[in-house]
Amino acid sequence: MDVLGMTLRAEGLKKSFGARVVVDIESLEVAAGRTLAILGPSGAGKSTLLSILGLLEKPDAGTIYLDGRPVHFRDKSARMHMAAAFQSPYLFRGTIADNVAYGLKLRRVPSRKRREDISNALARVGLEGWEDRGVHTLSGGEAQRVALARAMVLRPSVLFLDEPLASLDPLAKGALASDFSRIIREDSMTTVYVTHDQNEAVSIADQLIVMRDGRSVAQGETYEVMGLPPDEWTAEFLGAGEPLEGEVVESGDDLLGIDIGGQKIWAVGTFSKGERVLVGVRPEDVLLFEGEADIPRSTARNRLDARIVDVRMWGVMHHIVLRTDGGLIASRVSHFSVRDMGLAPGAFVQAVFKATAVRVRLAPGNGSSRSSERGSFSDVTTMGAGD
Amino acid sequence: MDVLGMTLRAEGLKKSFGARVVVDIESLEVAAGRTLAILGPSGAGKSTLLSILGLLEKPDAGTIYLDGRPVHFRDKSARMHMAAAFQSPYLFRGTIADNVAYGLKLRRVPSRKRREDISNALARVGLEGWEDRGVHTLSGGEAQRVALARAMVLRPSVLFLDEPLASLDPLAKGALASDFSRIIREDSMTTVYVTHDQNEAVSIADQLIVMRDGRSVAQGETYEVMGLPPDEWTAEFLGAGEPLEGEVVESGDDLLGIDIGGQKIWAVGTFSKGERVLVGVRPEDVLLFEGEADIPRSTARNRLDARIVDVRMWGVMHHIVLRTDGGLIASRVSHFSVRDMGLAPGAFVQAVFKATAVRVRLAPGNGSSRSSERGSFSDVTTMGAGD
Amino acid sequence: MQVFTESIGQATRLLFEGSGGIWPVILTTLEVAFFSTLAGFVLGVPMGFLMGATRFRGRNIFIAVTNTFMAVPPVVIGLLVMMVLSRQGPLGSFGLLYTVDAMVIAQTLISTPIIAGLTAAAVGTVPRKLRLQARSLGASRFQEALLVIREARLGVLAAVAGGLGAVIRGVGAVLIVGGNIEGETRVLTTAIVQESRRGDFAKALALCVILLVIALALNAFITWYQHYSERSENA
Amino acid sequence: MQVFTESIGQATRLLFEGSGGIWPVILTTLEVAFFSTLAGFVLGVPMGFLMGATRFRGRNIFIAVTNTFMAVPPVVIGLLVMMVLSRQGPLGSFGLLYTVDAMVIAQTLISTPIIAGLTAAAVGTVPRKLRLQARSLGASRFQEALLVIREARLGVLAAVAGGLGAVIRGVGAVLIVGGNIEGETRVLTTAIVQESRRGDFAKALALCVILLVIALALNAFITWYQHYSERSENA
Repeated sequence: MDVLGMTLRAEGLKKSFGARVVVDIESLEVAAGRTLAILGPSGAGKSTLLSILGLLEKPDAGTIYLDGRPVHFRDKSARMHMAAAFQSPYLFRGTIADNVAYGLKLRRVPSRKRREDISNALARVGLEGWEDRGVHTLSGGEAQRVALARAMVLRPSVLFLDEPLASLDPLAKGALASDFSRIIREDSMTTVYVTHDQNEAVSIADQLIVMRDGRSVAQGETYEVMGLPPDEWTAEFLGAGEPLEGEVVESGDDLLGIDIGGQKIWAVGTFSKGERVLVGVRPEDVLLFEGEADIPRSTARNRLDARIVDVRMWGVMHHIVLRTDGGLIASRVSHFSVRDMGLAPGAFVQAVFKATAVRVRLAPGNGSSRSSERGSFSDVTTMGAGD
Repeated sequence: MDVLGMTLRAEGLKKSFGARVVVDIESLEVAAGRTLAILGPSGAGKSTLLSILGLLEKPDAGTIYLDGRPVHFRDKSARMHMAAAFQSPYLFRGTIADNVAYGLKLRRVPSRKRREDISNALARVGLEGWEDRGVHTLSGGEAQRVALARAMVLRPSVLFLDEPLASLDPLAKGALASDFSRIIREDSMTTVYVTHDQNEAVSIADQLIVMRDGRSVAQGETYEVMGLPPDEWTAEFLGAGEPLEGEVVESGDDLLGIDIGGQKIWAVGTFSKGERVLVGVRPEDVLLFEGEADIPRSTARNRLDARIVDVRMWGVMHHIVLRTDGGLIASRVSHFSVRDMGLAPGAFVQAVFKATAVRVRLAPGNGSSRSSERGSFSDVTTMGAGD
Repeated sequence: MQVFTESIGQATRLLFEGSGGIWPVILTTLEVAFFSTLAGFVLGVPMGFLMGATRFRGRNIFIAVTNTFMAVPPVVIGLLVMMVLSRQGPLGSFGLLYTVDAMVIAQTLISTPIIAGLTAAAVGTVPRKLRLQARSLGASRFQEALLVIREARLGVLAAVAGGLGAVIRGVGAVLIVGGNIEGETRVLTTAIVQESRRGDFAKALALCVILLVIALALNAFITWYQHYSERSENA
Repeated sequence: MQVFTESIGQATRLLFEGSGGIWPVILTTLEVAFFSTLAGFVLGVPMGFLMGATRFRGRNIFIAVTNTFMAVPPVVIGLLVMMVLSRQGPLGSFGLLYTVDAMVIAQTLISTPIIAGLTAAAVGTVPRKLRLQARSLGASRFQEALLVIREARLGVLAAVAGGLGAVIRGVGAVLIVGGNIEGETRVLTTAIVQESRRGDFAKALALCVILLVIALALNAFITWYQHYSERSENA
C-alpha cells in the first residue's frame, strides 16, 4: 500500500487547567509512517497531549505542523486527515455499520463506495460481515475493534490511539495488540499511541516520549530510551537500571572499551578515546552465573563480578539488583534460577551480557550532545550508539 | 504476630444470572494463612465467586465452610471474620478516619481503641497521620491504600481482594503490590485475591485457581499451575507452552529421565519407569543457544535441538515458539538476543533448561491421579513433582 | 362509597353522550398543550444543550435563571402574563387576555424551563469524550451537537414529555389568563375545579377520567418507548 | 408599563402594612407545606430506597404505580380527596372537607410520589458494590440502607425540596379541597387566583412576591447547599 502518513511536528505546546500545568512540551516530531508512543503514569498529561496533537483540544500556546504546514485548532481540512480511537470505544447508538459509516458520511462518500469501505474495514479488524449487529451486543474487545475500524476506514494520515487496550483483559489485549500493530504498519499511517504500559509501547512504537507532570523526561528511539533512560525516575518507571558513568579507553572498529570503576565494559559505538559516557543495559539482557563458574568465551563479551543487593518479584520473573565496582546494574531471572542458584542479597555472581546490548551516550557536561543517527526528534534527550 | 487466618472451604458452588451460569465450582480450599488467587479473563465469574465466598452474595447452591464449620449467607458472626476491598476503593463520604472507623464502629470498638487502631492501620499502609484528609483529595493509589486499611483494621480471618490493583498505573501498582503482599503475610490472614493479571497472581499467591466461563480449568500450587497448565486454553492464557507427553525411562534419586519423541528430558520427581507423563517448562526458564554451539556441561541438564516456528513480541521480550522432536516448547528472549542471534522462523537452535525447571504430572488415562504433596486443594486438577 | 358509584355511573353516561360541553373542553386542552409544548421544544432543547454540554461565559447565570424559572409557581406566571396582556399592560392592544393564545403563552413559559432543564441533565450524561470522538472523525460543532442530542434522545424525549405533562396537569396559569370561559378558554383542569366546587361530582369525575387518560397515556407511551428502545438496542 | 409600576407601589405598601388578610394566608401556606412535606418525607424516602436500591418481587409494579401517581394531575387528586371527605364519602363523618387537614392530605398525595421517585433516582446512582463493600465490613441490611441514603444525601435533599416545591407552587388540589375560605383555608396560590380574577393586581402582585420569595429561597438554599457540600468535600 502507498504511504498515507504525514509528518507530525509540534513546538512549544502548553496547556493548563487552572493553576495546574498539564502539558508543557518543547518539541516533538513523528516522521511520516512512524509510530510514537506517549508513555507515563496516570495524570502525566498523556491524553491531553494526544488531544492537542489531534486538534481536539486547543492548546494555550504552541503550534502543530502537518507535513511542515502549521495547522490550527479549527482547521477542518487538517482534521479530515486525522482520526482517533480512545480507551472507551465510545460507539454511537445503532449498528456497527452506522458507526463505521459516521466519518465517511461526513466526508460525503457515496453510499455504494461507503458500503464497500465499511465491509473492507470490518474484514481487516476481524469482524467480517458484522455490519448489522447492534453495538450493545459487543464485548469490550469487539467494540474496540469497531472503534479502530471507524477510524481506519477514513484512511487517516495520522492516527491517534489513546490507551486503546487498557480496559481489556490480557487475552483480548494480546489479540488486539498484534492486529493493531499489523494494521498500522500495513497502512503506513503516522501513529500517536498513548499508554501507561511499557510492554505495549515497546511492542507497537518506533519512538517513545516519556511524560511526567506534563513534561517530557525522555524522548527518542524506543530501544534507546528503554536501554538508557536519562534519569533515575525514568529508569525506575521503565524497569531499567540506572545509567553508569565511565570513560572510553578503547575505540576502533565500532567497538568501544569503557572503563567503569576499574571494570571494563564493551559496547558498540563510535565515541572517541577519553570521552566520558553514560552506559546502560536492560535487565533482561543480563545473565547471571555463579561467582566462581568458569564461563567459556562466547559472544557475550561482558562479564562483571557483582554482589546481589536486592531480590524482588516482578511477576513471573525476579528483578535482581547487583552492585558492581562501577555502580548498580539489574538482571531479570526466573523463579527457578533464583531458587537453584540461591540468589539472595549478599551472594556473589558474574553478570554476563553482550556488547551489542549496551547503550551508550555522552555524559552531560561533556561537550555538546550529538544528534541521533535516525534523527526523528528535533530535541533528542536520549540517544545511543545505534546499531 | 499470631495466626489470624481461618481455613476457607467451599463445595458445589453454583450461581446463574438468568440462563447464564456464572459460577460452577465443585470444590476449593484455602488453608489458614495462605493466599489463593482467582485468575481468568473478563467475564469468567471471578468476582462473583469472590462475592459468594465472602458471604456478600447468595449462591444458588453450595456450602461454604470456615474452619470446617458450614456458614450461611446471613451468618452475621461469620461475616464479622471477613473483610473485602474491591477494584474501585468505594470510599464513603467523609474523612479517611471516618472510612477506616466504619467496620470498627459496627463492631462497637470503644472510641479510644478505635483511634489507636486507625492510626496503626494507616501507618501500615503508608498513610501515617492522614486521618483528617477528605477522601475526595486522594489519588487512585492512596484511595486503594485507605480501602485496604479499612478492611485490615478489622483483623479479619479471611481477606477478600477483588482486582485491587487493576485501575492503577504501573508505578502505583508496583508500590502497592509489594505493600499488600507484605501486610497479608505479616498478619497471616487467609486471602482470596481476584485478578486477571498472571504477574500479580504469581507475585502474591500461594495457590491459583484459573477460571473460564464460571468453571475451574486449573487449580493448584501457583508454580505447578504456571509451569504445567492442564490444557491448551490455560497454557495460552498463562503464556506457557503446551504440555509435552512422554514416558519415564529412568527413575531414581529423585531424578527422572523422560523420553519425548526420541529426545530425553531430565526432570525432578518420583514417578516410576514406564509411566506416561506430561511435561512442561516455563518459557522464561528456556535459554537459546546457536544450533552448532558447543555448550559446556553445567547445571542446565536439558539440551534439545529445535527449530524456530514463530517469533512474536511480548512487551520488552520476544516469545519464541520452537519445534522439538517431542512437540512445541517456548522460550522468552530479549530484543537484542533476537537480533544478534538472528532468531527467525526456520533457524536451528539449542534449547537449554534445568531439570528443576521442568514440571511433571501423570498423563490422563494413566491410572488414578496422585494427590499433591501440599494438598491444600481437595480437588487438584494440576500437580507436579514438587520441590 | 355511594358517592363514587353514583358519580361513576353518571360520568360514564356523560362520556358516551358525546354532547354537552365536554368536547370543546378537550379540544382546547389539546390545542394549548400541543402549541405550548412545541414552543417549549423549539426553545428548550437548544437551551438545554447549551447548558448541559457546553462551557461558555455566563453559563452558570443561564443555568441559575432556568432553575429559578422552574421554581416560579404557575399562578405567578399566570399573573405576570395577565398583567402584560391586560388592557393597561404593554401588550394590551392585542386583546389577547382570556384567549387560547394567552394560555399558550403562559404555558410556554412553564414548559420551556422544564424542557431545557431536563434536556441539560440528559445531554450532560453523554461523555465529553464521545464528542471528542465525533470531532476526531471530522464532525463540525453543529454535527457534534446533533450527535449528542441523538445519543441522549431518551432523556430529551422524557424532557419533552415532562414539559407536556406539566402543561396538561397545571391549572394555576390557565385559570388566571384564560378565565375559564365556557366554549372558549375552558380546559379540563379548570373545568374540573369549577364542577367540583359546584358540587357536580359526576361531571367533574367524567372530566377527570378524560384528563387521566391523556396524562397516563403519555406516561405509558414514554415508559413503553424507553423499554422498546433499550430492548431493540440490545437485540 | 403603567400597570406594573402602579401595582408594585401598592404591593409594597400592602406588604409593609402588616395588616390585612395577608398573614393568615402565609401561615396557612407554610403549615400545609410543612406537614405535607414531612409526611411525604417519612413515606417517600423509604419507598424511594426500596425502588432505587433493592430488588424485590413486585418492584416493577411498585415503580409503575409511583410513576403513575406522579403523572396524575393535582386537580384529579383534589377531586378524589374531596369525594372521599365529602359528607356522602367514606370519611365524610370526620368533617374534614374545606379544612387545613384536607389540604395536607391532598398535598401529601402529591409530595409523596415526587419524593419517592426522586429518591429512587438518587439512591440508584450509588453503586451496588458500595453496598457490598459496607456488607463486607459487617453492616446489616438496615445499616447498608442508612449508608446508601447518606451517600445519596444531596439527591435525597433535592427530592424533598422537589416535593416541597410542588406543594408550595401547586394550586389545583388545594383550590378544590380547601375551598379558598378566607382566614381558614386560603393559601397564597388560591389567593393569587382569586385576586387576579377580581382584577386587584396590586394585592395579587404582593402575594406573588411573598410566594416567589418562599419558592426561590428554597431553590437558592438547595443550590447553595449542593455547592457548599461539594466544596467542603474537595477541600
